[in-house]
Amino acid sequence: MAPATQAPVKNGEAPAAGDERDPAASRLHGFSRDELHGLLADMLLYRRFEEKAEEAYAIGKIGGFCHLHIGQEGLAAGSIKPLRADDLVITAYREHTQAIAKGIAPRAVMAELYGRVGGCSGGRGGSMHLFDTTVGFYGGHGIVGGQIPLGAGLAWAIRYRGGDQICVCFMGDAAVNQGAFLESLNMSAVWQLPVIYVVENNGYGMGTAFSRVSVTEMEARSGAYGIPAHTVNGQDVLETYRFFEELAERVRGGAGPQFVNAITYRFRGHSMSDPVSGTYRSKEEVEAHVQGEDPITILRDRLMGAGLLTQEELEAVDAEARTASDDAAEFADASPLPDPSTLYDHVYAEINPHGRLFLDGRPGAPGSGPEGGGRG
Amino acid sequence: MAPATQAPVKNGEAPAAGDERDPAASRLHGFSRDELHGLLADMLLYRRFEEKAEEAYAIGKIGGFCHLHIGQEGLAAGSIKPLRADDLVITAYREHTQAIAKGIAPRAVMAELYGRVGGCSGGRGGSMHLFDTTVGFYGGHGIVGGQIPLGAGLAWAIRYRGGDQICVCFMGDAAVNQGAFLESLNMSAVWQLPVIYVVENNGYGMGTAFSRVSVTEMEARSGAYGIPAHTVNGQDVLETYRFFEELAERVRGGAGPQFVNAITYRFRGHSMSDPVSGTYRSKEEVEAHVQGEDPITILRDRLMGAGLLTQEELEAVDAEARTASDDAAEFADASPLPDPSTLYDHVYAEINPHGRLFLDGRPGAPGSGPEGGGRG
Amino acid sequence: MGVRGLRGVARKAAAVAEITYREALNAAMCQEMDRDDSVFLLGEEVAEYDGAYKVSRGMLARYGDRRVVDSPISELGFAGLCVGAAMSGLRPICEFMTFNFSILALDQVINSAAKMLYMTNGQVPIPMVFRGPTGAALQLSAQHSQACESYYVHAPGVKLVTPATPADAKGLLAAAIRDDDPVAVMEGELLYNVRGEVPDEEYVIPLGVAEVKRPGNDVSIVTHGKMVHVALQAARALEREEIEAEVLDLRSLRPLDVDAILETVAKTNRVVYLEEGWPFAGVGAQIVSLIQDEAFDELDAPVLRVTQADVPMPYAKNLEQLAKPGVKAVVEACRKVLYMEVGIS
Amino acid sequence: MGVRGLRGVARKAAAVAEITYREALNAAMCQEMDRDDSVFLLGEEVAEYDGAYKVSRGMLARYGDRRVVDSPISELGFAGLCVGAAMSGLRPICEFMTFNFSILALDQVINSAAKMLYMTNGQVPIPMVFRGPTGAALQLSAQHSQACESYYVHAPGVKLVTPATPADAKGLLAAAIRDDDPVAVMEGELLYNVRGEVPDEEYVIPLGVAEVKRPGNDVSIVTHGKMVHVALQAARALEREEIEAEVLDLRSLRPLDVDAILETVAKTNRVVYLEEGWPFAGVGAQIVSLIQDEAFDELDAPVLRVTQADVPMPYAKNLEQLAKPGVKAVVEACRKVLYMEVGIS
Ligand SMILES: Cc1ncc(C[n+]2csc(CCOP(=O)(O)OP(=O)(O)O)c2C)c(N)n1
Ligand SMILES: Cc1ncc(C[n+]2csc(CCOP(=O)(O)OP(=O)(O)O)c2C)c(N)n1
Ligand SMILES: [Mg+2]
Ligand SMILES: [Mg+2]
Repeated sequence: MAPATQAPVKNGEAPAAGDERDPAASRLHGFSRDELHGLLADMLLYRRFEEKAEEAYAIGKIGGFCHLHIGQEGLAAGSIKPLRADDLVITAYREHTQAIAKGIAPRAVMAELYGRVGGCSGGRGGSMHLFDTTVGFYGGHGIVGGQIPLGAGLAWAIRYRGGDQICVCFMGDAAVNQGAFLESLNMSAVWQLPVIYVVENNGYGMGTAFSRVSVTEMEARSGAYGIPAHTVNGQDVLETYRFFEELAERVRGGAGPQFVNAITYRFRGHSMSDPVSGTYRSKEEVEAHVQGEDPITILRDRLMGAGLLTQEELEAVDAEARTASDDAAEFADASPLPDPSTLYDHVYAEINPHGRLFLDGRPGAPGSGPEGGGRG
Repeated sequence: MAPATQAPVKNGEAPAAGDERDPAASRLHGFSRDELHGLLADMLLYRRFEEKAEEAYAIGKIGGFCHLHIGQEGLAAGSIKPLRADDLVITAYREHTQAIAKGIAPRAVMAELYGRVGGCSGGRGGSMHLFDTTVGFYGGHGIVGGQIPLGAGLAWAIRYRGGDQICVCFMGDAAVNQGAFLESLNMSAVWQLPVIYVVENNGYGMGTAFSRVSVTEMEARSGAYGIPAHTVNGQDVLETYRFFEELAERVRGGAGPQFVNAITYRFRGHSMSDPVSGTYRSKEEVEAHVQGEDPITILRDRLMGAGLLTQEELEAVDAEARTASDDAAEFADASPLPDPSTLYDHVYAEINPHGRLFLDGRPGAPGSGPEGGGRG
Repeated sequence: MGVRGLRGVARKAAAVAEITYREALNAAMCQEMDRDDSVFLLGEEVAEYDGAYKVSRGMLARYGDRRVVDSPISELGFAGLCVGAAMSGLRPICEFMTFNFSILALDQVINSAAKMLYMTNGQVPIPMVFRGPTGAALQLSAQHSQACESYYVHAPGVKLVTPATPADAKGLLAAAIRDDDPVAVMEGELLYNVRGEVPDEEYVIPLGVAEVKRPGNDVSIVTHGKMVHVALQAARALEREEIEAEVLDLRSLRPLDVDAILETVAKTNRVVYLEEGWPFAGVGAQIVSLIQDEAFDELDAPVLRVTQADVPMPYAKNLEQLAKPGVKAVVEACRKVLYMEVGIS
Repeated sequence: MGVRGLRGVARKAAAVAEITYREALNAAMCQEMDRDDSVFLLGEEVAEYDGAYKVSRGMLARYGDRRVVDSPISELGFAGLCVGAAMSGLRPICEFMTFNFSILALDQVINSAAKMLYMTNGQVPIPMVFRGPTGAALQLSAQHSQACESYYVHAPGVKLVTPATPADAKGLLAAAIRDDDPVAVMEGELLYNVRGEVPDEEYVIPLGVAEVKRPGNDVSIVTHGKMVHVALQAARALEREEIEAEVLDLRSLRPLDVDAILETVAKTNRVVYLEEGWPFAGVGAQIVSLIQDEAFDELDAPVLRVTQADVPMPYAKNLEQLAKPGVKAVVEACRKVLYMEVGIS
């Protein structure tokens, strides 16, 4: 059985409020009230942002595949927020909130979903290929497992240059069945690369429960290469944050590659065309998770229980998240489509002065794009 | 350190003759005198056969890559001889002796090395691609790791048909770093296929010690998929035989996929163009193994020590092996080169009556082969 | 459509029904699984989920999980497993969710499936099918929008068919399953909902037989797969200018119906090759090479090619439209080989 | 050789030495590693073993194991790791022991390296090299004898060069390392021992500049890589019949020196394309397509192609020789485009 299905929260059960509240009141788990409100605001932003994207998709403003992270926001905030600005993140195609967490403006993410020039990939990448290297976000990759060797390579480059950054490489639970996983983890171990591989274990690869494609638990998958495995409850943003904070520093200090099984759950369908429940998981299962495992609700309740959040404050934070999401959508809508004359831009970095790079009868100079297809 | 380098014999140290001799004299480890002589004859045949191939290569009768198994014969005999005739074997490119062990005539193997029609692959496969499906030998594959999914597929077919055969899939120690290893072992575990994956752990992939490309021991590699790992001393043919005999029956009985780390050592260079020792292993290391870990010497000494083999008998067995090898070489030499008119045969099983299958301006009918190359 | 016929080889079926391309593929698989227990379907999401694109709907229920099998996301591994099963005589249908992902599996396609029969001297045929959609759908961006024909057709040993209509989908997939060689069946996500008449009963179209999907005397649009529909649209547009374009659907790229190509060249003397993929060493390049080699004197103009723009597929709607080979480009190419002024209509 | 010159772009070097192709590759890597710390070499056996074909001899000692790195046998993984390192600005040289094995890595080549710059809107260039031998050596059989150009050149985003001589090996590999795009450098196992004059000092040949390796007026043999030597042999054989063949070595397939192709077509009006790979959708198909499109009226005969026979490479010596494109086939093709009787010499 996939961990997320049977027992979504494996460890890190929320301790009673009394245990976790600092002696110095108005702190929880060592987080200040501002920090706690910040994490709540982050997650609410991710949630509202994606709900907005969902709306935009429904009315055709966003096309293609669109994989929502809703339900998994605790992991995005908890694993990325503790990182340094110059640490690197690379991930798969369910990455809107991770991109925002690492520092890409919601406007630039939304505009990318809209396929507009204001998007962080200029409208050419779309939902699955968000990039902004200035904030250390290296995409956004669509081939399941394809980002794993790339993540090893980013970590390689850090080590090669003698830097003290780390690379966090996310993947879905289904990606561990790709050969790239073995090859990358093994090389990372042999070369002791500063990389944390994080499985966002939402229990399913599309419609397939992890337990149907693995006889072992996720934690068993990294030992073959001598890489330590950790499990964290991704629905508990505070636990997740502390966990990654500590692990990142250990890796920064030379602890070598790490493997994290982050338990989470996807509240929506695999992509916009997949129903939320049906063939592979029951309505009840989804409902139970939405009720009991919503990372936002969990944090909200704890804050309120600890007297660190009022209803008014919550509403204000939420209103801000909605405003930012609306603003992102407005920005995206107003951003123009890419200039057709740029069709041939950025295929190559160097437009070589010799020979022809493009073999469709066009010399490849910007502005020479065809009207509907090339010519061999 | 690679197991084979540091401690070539991990377990199964030969017990004193007294321990292993059956109460009913003239038996050892439960093997009858005839069986023991048979195993000795098998290994000597493999050895003399490959020495003959070495000679033939030196004088240009054999071309291309030629990877000798010399030093690893204990494993070939010990793992394949206990199998049933209808069990399936698939392996990599260092497979001459495995092919003979499974039942391909030395003549047909040698003729294949010579590239002659009498070869088991009609001269088209060569050293790396020996095949004879009538004896259950499914090759002979040149892409490191390429045979692992194929082996899973053979086992799949057995299960699909409800048969009680098993498939033994061999690979080198370096092959476990290929993604195909993960994918195949995982699928085998999920579908409980009747397959034994055997690593011929000779400590090196070409010039690279296993310890330089893995931080874990070989035994650690299969647990990720819930597949039991076993270690066997491949230089001890009797131990190896008994081990595989038992394991094969367990798998036949439904025990599911197994992983065997068979410790062995290659006495020759990686291929004919690689010196026996030099950059990656010292002369002393090789010498120590040749002296102390030769599977043939080990069996000979035990038999002699147990009074089950005389010098004359040994010489007779060896003479037979040499005769068979000479005979194989003579057969190969006398076998004609493939008919040039067959160049286009066997690219497709069905020569479709419609359209053109071959795009070099030749309709693909046998006999229409070009003189040096095709035409687009 | 169907004007040129099947050279009398296909079984003529009486009853037809209008079904979708998706249903036709399903029907072909069921037809073959009913008659041969050695046929099974394996791939990601093919069983419990009914296929990512619902092509295998109902098949798990009908055939059980022995024959309709969900695999892990392990393209190299499960493609290789299918090749291995085929080595021992089974007839796997290996579904790639899309052929984009099959690039991960290409080593098993080329080094195992394509070369096996040859290097075993005929001992080990690989009677299997690789199938799934190829090429672009709508705004799926660079990594999910690749036409993969070139990768599958370059190496001898694999056959490749590209059904464009529901009838062809049923007939060609059935033939591919029966074929003793590895056959890639490249479908189209955008074709799955296309409806058309398909024979109800057993239906098999031999591989290697092209079909004139529309006759014409003035110019030949030769194409394959999804682009057949673009070609037909272009032909209708040209009709308004009184240009009669012939649309030849190759249907099978290996084997290739060279006679049909030469026939249409001889008829119109002017050819446009239309394909979804990139130009460099694309299928069209080979067709041009073939025509200039075997019908050099029949040509009144160079063969023009219409392809995807030689760029990775962009996400933005407008750029994607520009990058895809469209009706306008085909019409202009046709006008050009007719030495007419271009860019008016 | 070198008649056509480099259009004045390459740095003219004074001192030359006769060295092997292998040494020239080594010299190029050292030249670039000396000037740029971001360049490193990674692959199987490249360090302690000095390379499977000894191309990196001495480099571990010279640069240490930070920059000359032995990798596990994990083609997909280490190719991807190199792409990842390039994403962050390093300049990896990723050695494939041979390109045959790189089919396992093709997903990272195409879906990561080739498409990255485009889908990041120019943010993430991939300044790296994939290199190693391509094509057949001697009797290595089906899985070890494949010419891989088509797989690398089809997708836009990767460049591809195929040095045929030691000087080209040094100059083109150096240029490839300096280039900001992913460049595949396809060498030849049978070329490594070829000797030739190579400039001692810094030497870079710009990508996209073909070279006339032998001038001639009667017929053009256009080719690339190892086949340049077969073409030159054929030209010498033709000389005995008083036929002057021009041998144009493309050197770079992407970018492609179209001007040089059109020049030689205009000069001789008769072309044979010679390549080591298979015909279907091979490089030659594209060249034919290009010539017929852009020089339709210059041709006095169809462009003929000489390729590997359209079969997997057989092991047996005689079959292998038949399958490989050879001098005799080139000579016959040249005679044929000259409309001379074929099969006499
Ligand atoms: C190589 C490859 N195979 C198949 C797909 C199609 N596909 C996209 S996402 C997906 C499921 C992945 O599941 P998981 O890794 O668990 O991530 P999640 O979607 O749950 O975040 C599949 C099969 C793909 N994109 N790439
Ligand atoms: C995919 C692939 N990469 C590289 C090679 C070249 N190569 C052939 S054998 C070999 C070493 C394999 O070592 P191992 O698996 O330990 O087997 P052994 O040779 O020791 O029997 C290498 C690198 C290959 N054939 N295939
Ligand atoms: Mg998942
Ligand atoms: Mg080994």
